Amino acid sequence: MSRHRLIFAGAGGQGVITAAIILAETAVHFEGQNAVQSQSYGAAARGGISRSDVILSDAPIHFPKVTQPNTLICLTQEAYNSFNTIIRPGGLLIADTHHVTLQTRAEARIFHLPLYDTVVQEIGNPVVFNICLLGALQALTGLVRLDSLQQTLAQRVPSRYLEMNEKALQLGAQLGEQAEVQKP
Amino acid sequence: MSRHRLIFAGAGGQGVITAAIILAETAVHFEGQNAVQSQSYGAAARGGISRSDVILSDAPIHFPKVTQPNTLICLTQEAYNSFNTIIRPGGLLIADTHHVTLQTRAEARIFHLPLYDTVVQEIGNPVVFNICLLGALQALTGLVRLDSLQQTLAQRVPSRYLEMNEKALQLGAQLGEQAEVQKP
Amino acid sequence: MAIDQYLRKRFFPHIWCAGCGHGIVLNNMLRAVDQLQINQNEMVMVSGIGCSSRISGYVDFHSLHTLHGRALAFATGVKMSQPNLTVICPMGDGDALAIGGNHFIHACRRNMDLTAIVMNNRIYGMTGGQFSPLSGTGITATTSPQKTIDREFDIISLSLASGATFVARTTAYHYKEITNYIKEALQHPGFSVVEILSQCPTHFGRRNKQGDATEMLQRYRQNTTSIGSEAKQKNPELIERGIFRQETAPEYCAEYAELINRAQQS
Amino acid sequence: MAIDQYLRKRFFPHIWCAGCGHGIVLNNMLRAVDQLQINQNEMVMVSGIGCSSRISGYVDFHSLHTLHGRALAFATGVKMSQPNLTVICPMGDGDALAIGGNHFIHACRRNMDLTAIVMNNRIYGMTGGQFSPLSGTGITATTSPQKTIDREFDIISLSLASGATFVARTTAYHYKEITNYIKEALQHPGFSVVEILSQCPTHFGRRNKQGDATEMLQRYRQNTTSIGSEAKQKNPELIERGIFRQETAPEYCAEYAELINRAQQS
Amino acid sequence: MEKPKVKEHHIKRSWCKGCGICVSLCPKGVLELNEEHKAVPANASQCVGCRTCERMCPDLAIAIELEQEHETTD
Amino acid sequence: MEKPKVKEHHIKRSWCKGCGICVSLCPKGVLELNEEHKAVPANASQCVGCRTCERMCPDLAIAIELEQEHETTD
Amino acid sequence: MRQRTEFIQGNETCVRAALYAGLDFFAGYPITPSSEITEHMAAHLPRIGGSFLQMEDEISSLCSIIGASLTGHKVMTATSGPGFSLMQEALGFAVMTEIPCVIADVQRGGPSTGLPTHGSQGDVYQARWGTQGDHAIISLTASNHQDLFAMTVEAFNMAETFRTPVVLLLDEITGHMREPLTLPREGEIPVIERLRTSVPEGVDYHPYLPREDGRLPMSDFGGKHRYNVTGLYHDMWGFPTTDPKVIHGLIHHLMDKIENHAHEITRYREYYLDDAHTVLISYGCSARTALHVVTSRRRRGEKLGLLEIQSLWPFPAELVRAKCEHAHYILVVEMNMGQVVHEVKKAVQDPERVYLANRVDGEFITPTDVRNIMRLVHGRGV
Amino acid sequence: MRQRTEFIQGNETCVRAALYAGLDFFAGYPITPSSEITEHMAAHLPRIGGSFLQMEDEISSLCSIIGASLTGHKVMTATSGPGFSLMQEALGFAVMTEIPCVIADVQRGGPSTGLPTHGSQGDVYQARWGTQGDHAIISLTASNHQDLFAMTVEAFNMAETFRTPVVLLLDEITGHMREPLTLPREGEIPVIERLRTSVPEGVDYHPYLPREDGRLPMSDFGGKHRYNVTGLYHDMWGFPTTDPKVIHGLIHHLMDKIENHAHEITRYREYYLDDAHTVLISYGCSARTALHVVTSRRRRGEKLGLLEIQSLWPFPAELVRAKCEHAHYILVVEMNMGQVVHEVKKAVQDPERVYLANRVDGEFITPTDVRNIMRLVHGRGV
Ligand SMILES: Cc1ncc(C[n+]2csc(CCOP(=O)(O)OP(=O)(O)O)c2C)c(N)n1
Ligand SMILES: Cc1ncc(C[n+]2csc(CCOP(=O)(O)OP(=O)(O)O)c2C)c(N)n1
Ligand code: SF4
Ligand code: SF4
Ligand code: SF4
Ligand code: SF4
Ligand code: SF4
Ligand code: SF4
Ligand SMILES: [Mg+2]
Ligand SMILES: [Mg+2]
Repeated sequence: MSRHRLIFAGAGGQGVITAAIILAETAVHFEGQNAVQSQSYGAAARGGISRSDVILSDAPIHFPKVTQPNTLICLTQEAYNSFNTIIRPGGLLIADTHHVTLQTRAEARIFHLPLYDTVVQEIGNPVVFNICLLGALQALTGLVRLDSLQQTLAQRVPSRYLEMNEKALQLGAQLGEQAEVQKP
Repeated sequence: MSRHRLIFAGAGGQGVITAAIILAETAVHFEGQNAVQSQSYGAAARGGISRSDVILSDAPIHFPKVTQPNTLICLTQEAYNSFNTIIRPGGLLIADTHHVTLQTRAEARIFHLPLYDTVVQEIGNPVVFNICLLGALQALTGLVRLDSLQQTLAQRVPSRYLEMNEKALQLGAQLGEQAEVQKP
Repeated sequence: MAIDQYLRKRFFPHIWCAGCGHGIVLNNMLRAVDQLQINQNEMVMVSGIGCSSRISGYVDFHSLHTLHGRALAFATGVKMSQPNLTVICPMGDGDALAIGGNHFIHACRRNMDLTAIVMNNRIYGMTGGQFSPLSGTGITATTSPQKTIDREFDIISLSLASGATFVARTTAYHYKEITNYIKEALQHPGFSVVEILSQCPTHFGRRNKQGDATEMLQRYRQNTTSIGSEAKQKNPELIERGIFRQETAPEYCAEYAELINRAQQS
Repeated sequence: MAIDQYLRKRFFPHIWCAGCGHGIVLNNMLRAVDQLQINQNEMVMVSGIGCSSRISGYVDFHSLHTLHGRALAFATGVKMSQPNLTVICPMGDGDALAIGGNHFIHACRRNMDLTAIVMNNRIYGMTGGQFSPLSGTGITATTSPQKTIDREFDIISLSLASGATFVARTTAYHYKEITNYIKEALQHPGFSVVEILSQCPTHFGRRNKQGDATEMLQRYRQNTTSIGSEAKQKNPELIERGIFRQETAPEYCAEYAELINRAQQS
Repeated sequence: MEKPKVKEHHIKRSWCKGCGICVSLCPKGVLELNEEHKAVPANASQCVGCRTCERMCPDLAIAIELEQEHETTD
Repeated sequence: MEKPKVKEHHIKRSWCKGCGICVSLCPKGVLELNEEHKAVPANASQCVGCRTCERMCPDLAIAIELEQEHETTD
Repeated sequence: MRQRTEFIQGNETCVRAALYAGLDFFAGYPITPSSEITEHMAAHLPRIGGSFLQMEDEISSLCSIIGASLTGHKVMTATSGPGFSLMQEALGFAVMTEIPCVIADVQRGGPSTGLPTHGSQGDVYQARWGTQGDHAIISLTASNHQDLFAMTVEAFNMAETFRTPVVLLLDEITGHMREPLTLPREGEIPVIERLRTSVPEGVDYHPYLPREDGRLPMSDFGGKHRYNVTGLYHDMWGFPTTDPKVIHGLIHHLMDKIENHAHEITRYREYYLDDAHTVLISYGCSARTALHVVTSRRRRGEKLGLLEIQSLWPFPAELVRAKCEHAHYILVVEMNMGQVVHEVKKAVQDPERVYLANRVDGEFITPTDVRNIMRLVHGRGV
Repeated sequence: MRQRTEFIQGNETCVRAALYAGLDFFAGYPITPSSEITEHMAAHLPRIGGSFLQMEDEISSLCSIIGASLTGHKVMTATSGPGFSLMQEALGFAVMTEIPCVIADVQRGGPSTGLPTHGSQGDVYQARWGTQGDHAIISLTASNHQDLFAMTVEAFNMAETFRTPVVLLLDEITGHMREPLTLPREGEIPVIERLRTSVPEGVDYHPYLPREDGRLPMSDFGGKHRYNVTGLYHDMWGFPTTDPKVIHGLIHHLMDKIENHAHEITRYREYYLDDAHTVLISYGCSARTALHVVTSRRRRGEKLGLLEIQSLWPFPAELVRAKCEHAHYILVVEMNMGQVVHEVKKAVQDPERVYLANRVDGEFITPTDVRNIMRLVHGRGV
């Protein structure tokens, strides 16, 4: 039985929850996997950390929350500070260079990627920051295939924005492929 | 242990409930008796039979409703028709001649009194019909003293109406004293 | 009698007190239905709780006797789900504007084709004569032995301000107006309000020394006048009777039908 | 800052979104309190539930954060039991006029000395952007993907018709008016309503292509005008700002004090 | 319009509650309450068929039948 | 009334959410958003002390301090 | 001085007792069969300078008294089933914000509009579970005017002691019935006043920090301490929080402050229980019928006893277990389809001993009804 | 054709299922965490020509769907705790008038406003007892989307079969969670249509006269039979009555039509119960945690089993008793201060075997929480 647990954490408006849904949906629709996605809400719909949990598996998933992620994605400093300690030993951490400054920590494989800056630079629209992240995640984990993610995007994204999204995905994938584990 | 159970039955507006309350209150306030008074309401506050139950006793009274009255008072035909069968054998029935036509029945001591007609004739105001009834009831049962009833009236009735009420009480008492059991 | 066919005669005599204005409203409301020749199978009466609300038990329509204050909420569901039905909601002043005030203003706002008849006796009749938001100040009721200090609503102004598209007022004395306004209201394609001042001799009349039913009816004759009449100009205290608004505006069910069209086309 | 003393600073930054008009209301409301030099121990803020209602957590008054729609009902108890307190009730449009509509009109009718501030963003902000009874027709919201067909209330007309004795309207753009009208309202001895159009860029603005907070504020500048202005005559679509009514009428607590006198004398 | 001929005053005794409204409001003094407090057409011949009594009866107890019945329209 | 001298723009960085309202509505273009999306008085010297920014900030993040502080009355 | 004896309805008794307990703020909306409470309040309160409000509905009635309680007053509202249903949301608010208040529900026949003018005891479970979410509640009842007076005073006392809403569960029968009531003298029944904080002005006051004895001193709105009150989970200052530890603490506090003091709250009367083979358990109006049966049968020497429960919630399970230990039969007498009977079954060993004698047709349960069931019951086992 | 698999929230699953069941009228008022139900209804209903209403509050939402049900439509509303409290009066009306409707309560942390965005299972007893007076109720729940779909369809089916409101008790966790849902094909889950009277026009129709099988055929408002509907006690034509015999009959009918068919209503899932020494009992979201524990422990050979209850009311006491007969320990897993655990204790022999594993701090109950309690429990007895 294979099982992979992820936490996507960032701030409202960064699209972390959408990214989580796209990943899980891709796994279900195009790769015959099972998936559960959930999210936690703050006191109000606004402000605070935005967090989404995803579990991918080839077996039934009962408990839907992630307590120790295999993969942790942090798109803000606050998210990083809150969650970087709960990552599973040997797990994967992806953090954005623009938003997150790393503290010393050894137990995880850490990738500190310039996702945001690259998107802003190459595409000029931070709205696809989360899609870029998905590209990198794909490259680093291979949890789903890149073309499956593309298919999901094709279904969800209005055609006039599709190109931009695909570009962001590719950019992310490249960043992921070229990435090197951060030396703490 | 002495215990006397009464049902006052008539129509809304005849003051049967007030009469019941005055009797019970008199017993409590001026004769050291125990009393419970209750009433039943129809579907709405209006129309239908108006009924009040009174129990007088020298001991505690737990069950407050009357199922078999020692004394039944009927001021309308409908009330008479509904209740005349539940009277306790050997009990007392007081019915008003103006409103009630008797059917043949033997088990009770029946007094068919011209309470209403007397009030209208002598006082000219049917509003004290119920007080007249109390006078008759007093005379026929002696459950409370006449002067106790007068004291209650003095407390409850605005002074400008007191005389009329006292007169009605006296009229009733006279009717009661002179009354003869109805031959069925 | 012309209106016998609309009555559930086995429940007569009805439970209302002698001289209660609500009976006059029933009497003349049915004449409106009769004159419009509405099929009884297509008439639904929805009422709340109160003396006034008991009216639904006496009419041979589909009848829905609901919860205190909620008649218009139930009626909204009936009408929205079957817009071909004619839905009429008789309500007490407390029912419509104390506990039910919110549904009332929202029904006005939505402009769904319902007809609300407010039988305004300025008192809670059913529960034994407590004051209502229509009593106004200086009134004696079981909950105001020292007379009321609560100001009253003006049902007409409130209906107008909340968006009702047909608004009229008359009294139990003006029986022809009752029939006429209800006829207009039933035909009006939108939310209509007809306020009918209706005497409660038992509670309002008795405690406020207004005499018997006839005297209370006479008072309606004396205290009211037609909208914009000369009498009103001379005596601004007079309460106006008449149709205050009769306007067409988009009706809710019709708008929703178009929304369905839009949704199905897109 | 002059208003710092009225803030519970430990809860800042507040939970409202960037550019939310509710913050502007808070900002300029506190200036009214400051200018009137009301003792904070005598100020009570009572709110319901909604983004707007969260305001009560940020002010250093006695603060009561209650149930959705019920702020005025709670406030009525606070004021009636301790008439010397100054009671202010900030409310959302849904809070005040969807679920809370009945308490709103009855508070207007009673004319108890409370100040209601309706922070009208024409949307249910807190629950994620469903339309409200103030949205009006043609609006996109999460519950109206095909655009709304529900007509809107006019808060001013409704307040006037229900009996409020002080009624004013302004917008988040017109910050001086916010302070001035709230000042007037707080000083008014009776029930006062101040409607403040307040932008919700997150839900209303975004879904209805109204741009960011600044653009929405500019819109308030363009779409509104002072009561009875020339501009209004030329363009009747403009929304009027200003004081619509400022009248004295018997205040409820004062009337009740007299009722007590009467009762104790009799 | 000529004065319609009144054929009959139908008064449902069991429905009438004796409120007296019809008695007071009849323009011709046609009606009275009997000793049982029920309305009766004491002076039936005076009736002009105006139907005020019929329309103002809160108990729907009165129906006026005219010689040739025509629909009321008001 | 002579132009008041502005002593300082107090902007609470942690309260500012970068909505840009102050930037857009300042009549003198005094304010800008920095790269962290926080308002800063980029052209402080242009400020005329009108307090629009202070009063329009939804986050209560701005306070304008004048040389001689006098009460605003509006 | 001879004590005054009044001959009044139960509803008026409740009003007199509330005034005795120090009530000076009432808001309500009329509904049969509770309207007399509202009416007598309207008559009495102005005379003592207290406040009476007739609100637009039951929701606002309860909300407004909660507001008035916060300024330091003793408050109450009264209603019946349909209105009690409407009050459930605000009842939960009072629980969560720990604001003392008393809600009288004069029960009538349900469900729904049901039987407005007839007696019933159908709202017992609603009083416990009507509002959403976990919570504890105190609910008192009584079967005669003298006890009703005492229980009403107790309701106010417990509301103050535990900072909680208390539901006074009356019924149409006792509410409308008249019987003698001897008015207690001042001081005869202890009256507990609000516990106010002694924290001086300027010092941090914690409205939601229990003292060691579990009580939470209050500070009046309008007084020297400004704090926040919210129906959201909140910290000790009353400000909203989503901190799991604080939440855990608050919900346990809300339950424990009542459930752990159940023995202090328990109120009952017992009749002939010492050697009873058959124990009747009853409460409110139906306890009158039960007592009638028990006293009349005792005269014939039958070993019958009655446990009359006056504190329905928290349910006095230990009391019931103890009193029923030696009973061969336990007969719960109530006017509903069986509510307290379930609690009794949970409370006792061998729930098979527990039977229900009820009546649900709008008529008051009679001694004959009870005797008939008893005959059946005894027929089985004996 | 391959069946469609959707990856959607539980709230949307509920909407899809309702439409599958034939719903075409919805009215609601937004509230977290149920708003997505309302929002998806707003999107879907116009497309199929159905009606969507956003009402002014929860009270009118429920009232309006009851009105729409009377004209012959399948109807629903959705809310969460505070709104569910407000619906209690109208819920009782639907019970009394026997009008089919479905009410979804997506539970959040209570009491009061509580924790709007956090999961809880605190409204179980409220669903049973929230409205005034005696009554019976059907309440269903589910722990995963596939079952949620089925239970939603069942809710509509049971509403029609028993002419009653059905409460669908969801929770924030399953409502907001996304997981795969295989959309059932048409006909795959049976859909029960309204039973309409065959009485011809002009012949006396009795809306409240049960057939021999206990069912009551309906006639649509606007159709050929005109009758009366009232929340007062009523006779077989729907007209108010105070006749004790009729009242007695009606209240018994209202209870019996549901309680006596409890076995038909009972829905559950069982996992490894055959030889389980420790039986976990759970429902809704927390059953996911329980199942996680059971499956992982089974792999280690521990004799754990799970009984997942899907029909909470009427409570399947017999089922629970039967399934727990041989259990040494029974552990009820729920996210409240203990509600279903009380019913389990009533149901089983030796209630001392029954323990509670709960969590009430706003966080989802974890397998570790359950295992910790289990360790304690086993420590005691073993
Ligand atoms: C929720 C609820 N609250 C209160 C009542 C009690 N109640 C029944 S009718 C009524 C008021 C009746 O007054 P109105 O609506 O003016 O009608 P009327 O009897 O005067 O015609 C009240 C308060 C109720 N049935 N339900
Ligand atoms: C009884 C109840 N129903 C519904 C809700 C959900 N709810 C919370 S706030 C709100 C509406 C918020 O809109 P508004 O009042 O306009 O305030 P805003 O957030 O826009 O400032 C709703 C529907 C609730 N908390 N309680
Ligand atoms: S109490 Fe008043 S409103 Fe009710 S029936 Fe009698 S007269 Fe009519
Ligand atoms: S959602 Fe709208 S109303 Fe709520 S804080 Fe954000 S901008 Fe303001
Ligand atoms: S108006 Fe009707 S009820 Fe009144 S007396 Fe005349 S017939 Fe009788
Ligand atoms: S019809 Fe006219 S004239 Fe004839 S009895 Fe009636 S009211 Fe009198
Ligand atoms: S208005 Fe306030 S929050 Fe917005 S950018 Fe300026 S300082 Fe920041
Ligand atoms: S005070 Fe006026 S001029 Fe100065 S920065 Fe603020 S808005 Fe600009
Ligand atoms: Mg009325
Ligand atoms: Mg809003």
